[in-house]
Amino acid sequence: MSIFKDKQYLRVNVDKAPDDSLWMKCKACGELIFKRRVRENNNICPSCGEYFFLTVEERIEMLVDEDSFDNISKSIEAADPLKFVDRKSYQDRIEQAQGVTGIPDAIVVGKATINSVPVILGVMDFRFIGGSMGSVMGEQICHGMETAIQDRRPFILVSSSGGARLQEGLFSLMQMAKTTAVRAKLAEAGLPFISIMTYPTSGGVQASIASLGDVIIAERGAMIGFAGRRVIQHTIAQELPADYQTDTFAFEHGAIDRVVQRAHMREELSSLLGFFAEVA
Amino acid sequence: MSIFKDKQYLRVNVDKAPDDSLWMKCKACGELIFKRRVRENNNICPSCGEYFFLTVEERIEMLVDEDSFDNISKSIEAADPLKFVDRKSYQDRIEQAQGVTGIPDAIVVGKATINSVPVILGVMDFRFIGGSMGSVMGEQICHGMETAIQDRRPFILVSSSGGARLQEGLFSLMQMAKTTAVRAKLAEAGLPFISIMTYPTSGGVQASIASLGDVIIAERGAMIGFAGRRVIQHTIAQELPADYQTDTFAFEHGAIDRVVQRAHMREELSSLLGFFAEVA
Amino acid sequence: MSNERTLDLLETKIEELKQLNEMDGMDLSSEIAKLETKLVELRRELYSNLSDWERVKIARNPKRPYSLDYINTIFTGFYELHGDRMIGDDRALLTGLAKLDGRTVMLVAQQKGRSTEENTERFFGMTRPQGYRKAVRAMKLAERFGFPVITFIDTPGAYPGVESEETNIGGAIAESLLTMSQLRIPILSVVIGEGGSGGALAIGLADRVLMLENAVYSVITPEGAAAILWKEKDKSEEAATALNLTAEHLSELGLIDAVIPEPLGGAHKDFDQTVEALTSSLVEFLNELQKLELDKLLDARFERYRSIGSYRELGALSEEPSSDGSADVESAPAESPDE
Amino acid sequence: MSNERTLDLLETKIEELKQLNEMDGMDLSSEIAKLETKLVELRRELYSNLSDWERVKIARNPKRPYSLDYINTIFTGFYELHGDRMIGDDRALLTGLAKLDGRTVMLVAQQKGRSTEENTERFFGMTRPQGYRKAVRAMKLAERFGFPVITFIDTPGAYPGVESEETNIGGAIAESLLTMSQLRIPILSVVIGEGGSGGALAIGLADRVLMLENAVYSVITPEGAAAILWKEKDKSEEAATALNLTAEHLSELGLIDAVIPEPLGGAHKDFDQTVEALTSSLVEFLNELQKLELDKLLDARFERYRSIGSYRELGALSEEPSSDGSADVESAPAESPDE
Ligand SMILES: [Zn+2]
Ligand SMILES: [Zn+2]
Repeated sequence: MSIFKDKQYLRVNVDKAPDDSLWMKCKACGELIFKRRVRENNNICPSCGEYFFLTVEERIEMLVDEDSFDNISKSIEAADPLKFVDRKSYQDRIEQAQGVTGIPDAIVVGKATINSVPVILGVMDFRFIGGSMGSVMGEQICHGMETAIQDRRPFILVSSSGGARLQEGLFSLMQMAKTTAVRAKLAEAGLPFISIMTYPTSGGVQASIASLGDVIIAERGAMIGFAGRRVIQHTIAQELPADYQTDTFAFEHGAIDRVVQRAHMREELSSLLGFFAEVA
Repeated sequence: MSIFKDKQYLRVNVDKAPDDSLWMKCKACGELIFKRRVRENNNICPSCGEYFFLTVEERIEMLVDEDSFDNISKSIEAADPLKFVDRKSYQDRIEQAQGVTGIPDAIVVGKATINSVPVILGVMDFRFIGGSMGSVMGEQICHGMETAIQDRRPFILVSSSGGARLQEGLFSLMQMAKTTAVRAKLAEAGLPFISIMTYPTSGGVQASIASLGDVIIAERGAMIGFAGRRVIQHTIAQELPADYQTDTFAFEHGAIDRVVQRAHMREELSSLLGFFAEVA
Repeated sequence: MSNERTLDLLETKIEELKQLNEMDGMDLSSEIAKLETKLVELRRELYSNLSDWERVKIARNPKRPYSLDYINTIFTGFYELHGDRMIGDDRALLTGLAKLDGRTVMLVAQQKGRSTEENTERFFGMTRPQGYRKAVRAMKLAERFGFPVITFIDTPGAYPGVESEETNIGGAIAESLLTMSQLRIPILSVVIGEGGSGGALAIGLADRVLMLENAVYSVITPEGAAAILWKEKDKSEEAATALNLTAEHLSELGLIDAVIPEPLGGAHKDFDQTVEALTSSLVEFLNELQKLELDKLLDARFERYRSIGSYRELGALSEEPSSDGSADVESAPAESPDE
Repeated sequence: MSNERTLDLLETKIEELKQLNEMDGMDLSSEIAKLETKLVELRRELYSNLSDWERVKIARNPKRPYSLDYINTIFTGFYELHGDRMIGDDRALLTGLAKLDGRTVMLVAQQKGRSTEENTERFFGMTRPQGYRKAVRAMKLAERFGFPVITFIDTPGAYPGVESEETNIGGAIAESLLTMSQLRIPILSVVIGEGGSGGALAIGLADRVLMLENAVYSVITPEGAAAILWKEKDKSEEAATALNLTAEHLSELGLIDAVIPEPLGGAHKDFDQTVEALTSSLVEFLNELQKLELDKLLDARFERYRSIGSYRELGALSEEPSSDGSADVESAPAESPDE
């Protein structure tokens, strides 16, 4: 994983099974597709257009100038303050997620350039316990914004999260307040914050930092909303519209600025950053 | 008219026909009622509860401590900048309205106390060309707010207006901007502005100063809205709900803080002013 | 006097003659040149005597350039920002970032539609509360980053209707005015077509207010004034005159800062020329505003609006009241209650 | 151990004995006194060993005092302010001015209903976007006049549903958090019953956060956690314990500032006593906050939230990963997407 090459210590040392299958089956259309073609197509099914999750590395590669990413994530991991055990211990979940993703928690932040414009970029990984925001993610987001203030760079956050990290109880809820408080400092410093919402951006992440972008851009196919469909149906047994919480729904109801295809996101950011050249 | 006793020069000198009829017919229920009983009942029909217009003097009398009102209105009247003539000249309309109402334009502002709390109070008179806001009203409202700033008193405005004074063209429209600009100064000075909406508060008055109260109180029976029913029906031929633009409609849609009966308005203001005692 | 239609026909004929001239090799050049001179004269005669009512019609001409036509020509890289973050995204009022002469500006622009479909989407250019709230959001964003705001005004008025009242259109307009009166960056407004009452002013509380030559800006439409004041719909022409709603009148009255010339017959007759005039005005006024210290800018903006109005000392006119004593005082507000 | 119902029965019997004692002139005083002592002992035994899940049930007990009960007792002259100026007036979140100990404060309070009718009106205490936007309006008003803000938290959560999402509930919560993080006046929050996730925190970003002894505050309901993490609904009790959602636990974890004692059995058992304890806490903390210089207050508020969280240096635990190498990583977010 080249993006982490300079900070190996940030990676958890696991042996990943070699990726020996050349083919994959699209979960949307069922088509058997050649993996490399999917990857070349920004992890979008070449047959039906379904968006697959991106790893942090893939996402970063897609957005920033080649080799420009410098991982500045703090060297921290979850501390399990509640000694939380459900069917499995939180500690085990963390270690498994680290093993699968190769990163210490559900987010990586770094310095990079986009079309030569220096930025601070944070990227979440949904595969890490649903991209949930616990103390580590909260701290990394704040660290990213504070570095942005220090270096006078725009801050970009790519969200992919189901919400709060339940296993940290109220500590995780408080990350909404924490990231918001630091976001206010970013605003006071006159630096732009571009929030990118991908599939899914919901719960506590959507109800705090992700919704506080100066500009909010949804990736095509994003799911955006506060409460999950199940929660809603259990709580109030309401009939939900077909387009509920889709990118289109959020756009039509004024919650986001734009919807952009994955392949155009880099260009989009580049255009947008151009307006802030005098500011940052 | 006792409230104007100290500033006779503000009154237009007209001979009003003596009010020789002791009885009136309620336009709502058709009942013949004894005028004095209506007056004692705050100009509300004792039979059906219909609210009749109050003159500026009656309104002031109803709201402030006895003999406390000091008319500070600037000694100005409309200048007819467009030499506007429709079926009648604007000049004539002004003079007629002055004759009927005994005041120079559709508003009077003054100093007063309410339950011993010093305030600045502005009161519109719908009988004066529909309470429309032209240059004079704009200036008087600003003068009122500036006096409030100078004396550190709360500002209270009782609106009763169909909107802009058409005969002054864009001058009247600009009073929306003018009153808003001075309202911002009042906020900067940390002084409260209580907006009272009565029947009707609409058009340019509702879309500017009247909607900018720190607290907005509607008098029971008020009509509150931007566009008149006729305008809406002519423009878009839409079916309008029965409660359209009533006090209840505005309340339920979150546009105002409270709805208060005429008889309780003075008490209401007194309660509310109590919270600002340390401020003003 | 010739009317617009016959002049357009003459222009077509001249074009046909030119083609003939090229095809057949016969030399009509001098005749054509004379016809062209004549056409210009006739046009000038026609358009230099436009009545106010005719200007209203030009201002509403569907061929007239709309906000996006200017935005896409004068500015580069228009990056539209959508949504009020609360209810929806009004398509009759657009906001977005763009570059003008190298600097970033925030555009707030009312946009009419041309096709029936587009007009349905854009509510015929009538702004709804979500439009004004989007404008407020955009202006505050601009303020945070020091981007000047340029607004393009072109609306018959705010959208009247149940939906608008349910979401407090009056309050939304008032909030926009309040925001603009306190905004700590330069604001420049241009009326490019119809400046329809409060719905227009809502994005027009600016440091400088410009108007295209054939734009109109009024407290009420002539038709509305005719209906309310004259009680006769066909008095619209008279009302248009009485309202002093043209750029020229408003400039004379000191209510706007500059009139941007249009080609004879209106902006659509020569879009490039219009764009050129508008661009240089925008750049000039923006340069002027950006040179001012912020405090001075805000003081001047306040003074501008604080002092607006026309009134006189009470009794200054020493006439006797001409009142006949009758109590026939009509209510004649812009939006008069329904009784 | 005795349960609540039998103790309530015993209490009734004692009351009956007292009446008998008065009526018949026989002297049961000493027996009654003994019974009363016993009752207190049994109550203490019962309630001092409350499980976290039992606390959840007390926090949700419909007899428990709600915001208005406290507001009308502790404060004087509650003057409710209604409406978000945009969409509506949420009855599950109330705002208004009131006096506490002579000073004006702004109250922002979540309010549940008791009757079915009231619960319909108040959406069972679930706040909608118009509630949070009203809160923002009220807090900004308070800021203009220097009134401290006191919030009462008592909600199962923000109202989930189509209407809420259509008006951007997530954005409304985020805006409320942003407003509170910048508000230039003291903010004091009390969780009086249920502190339900983001819907509670939305009005809980404060300088001091208090909890009544039997209130709970959690990222998710025990039932929700059981369903998502245990995949078994009847693990709610276990989940309640795991979540550390009681005042006592949260105080130990340093996440709240004070626990306000309740009478044995809960606030409803002795309302006056609860009011007394709450009042003195409110006054004490408010006095403390109002003594601080504004800049220090804001710095401290920032530091409080900036430093919140629990993590450790990577690799600090020198264990071997206990992972079995499988890729069975589940998604377990609060509101997990539907797949
Ligand atoms: Zn596929
Ligand atoms: Zn009657």
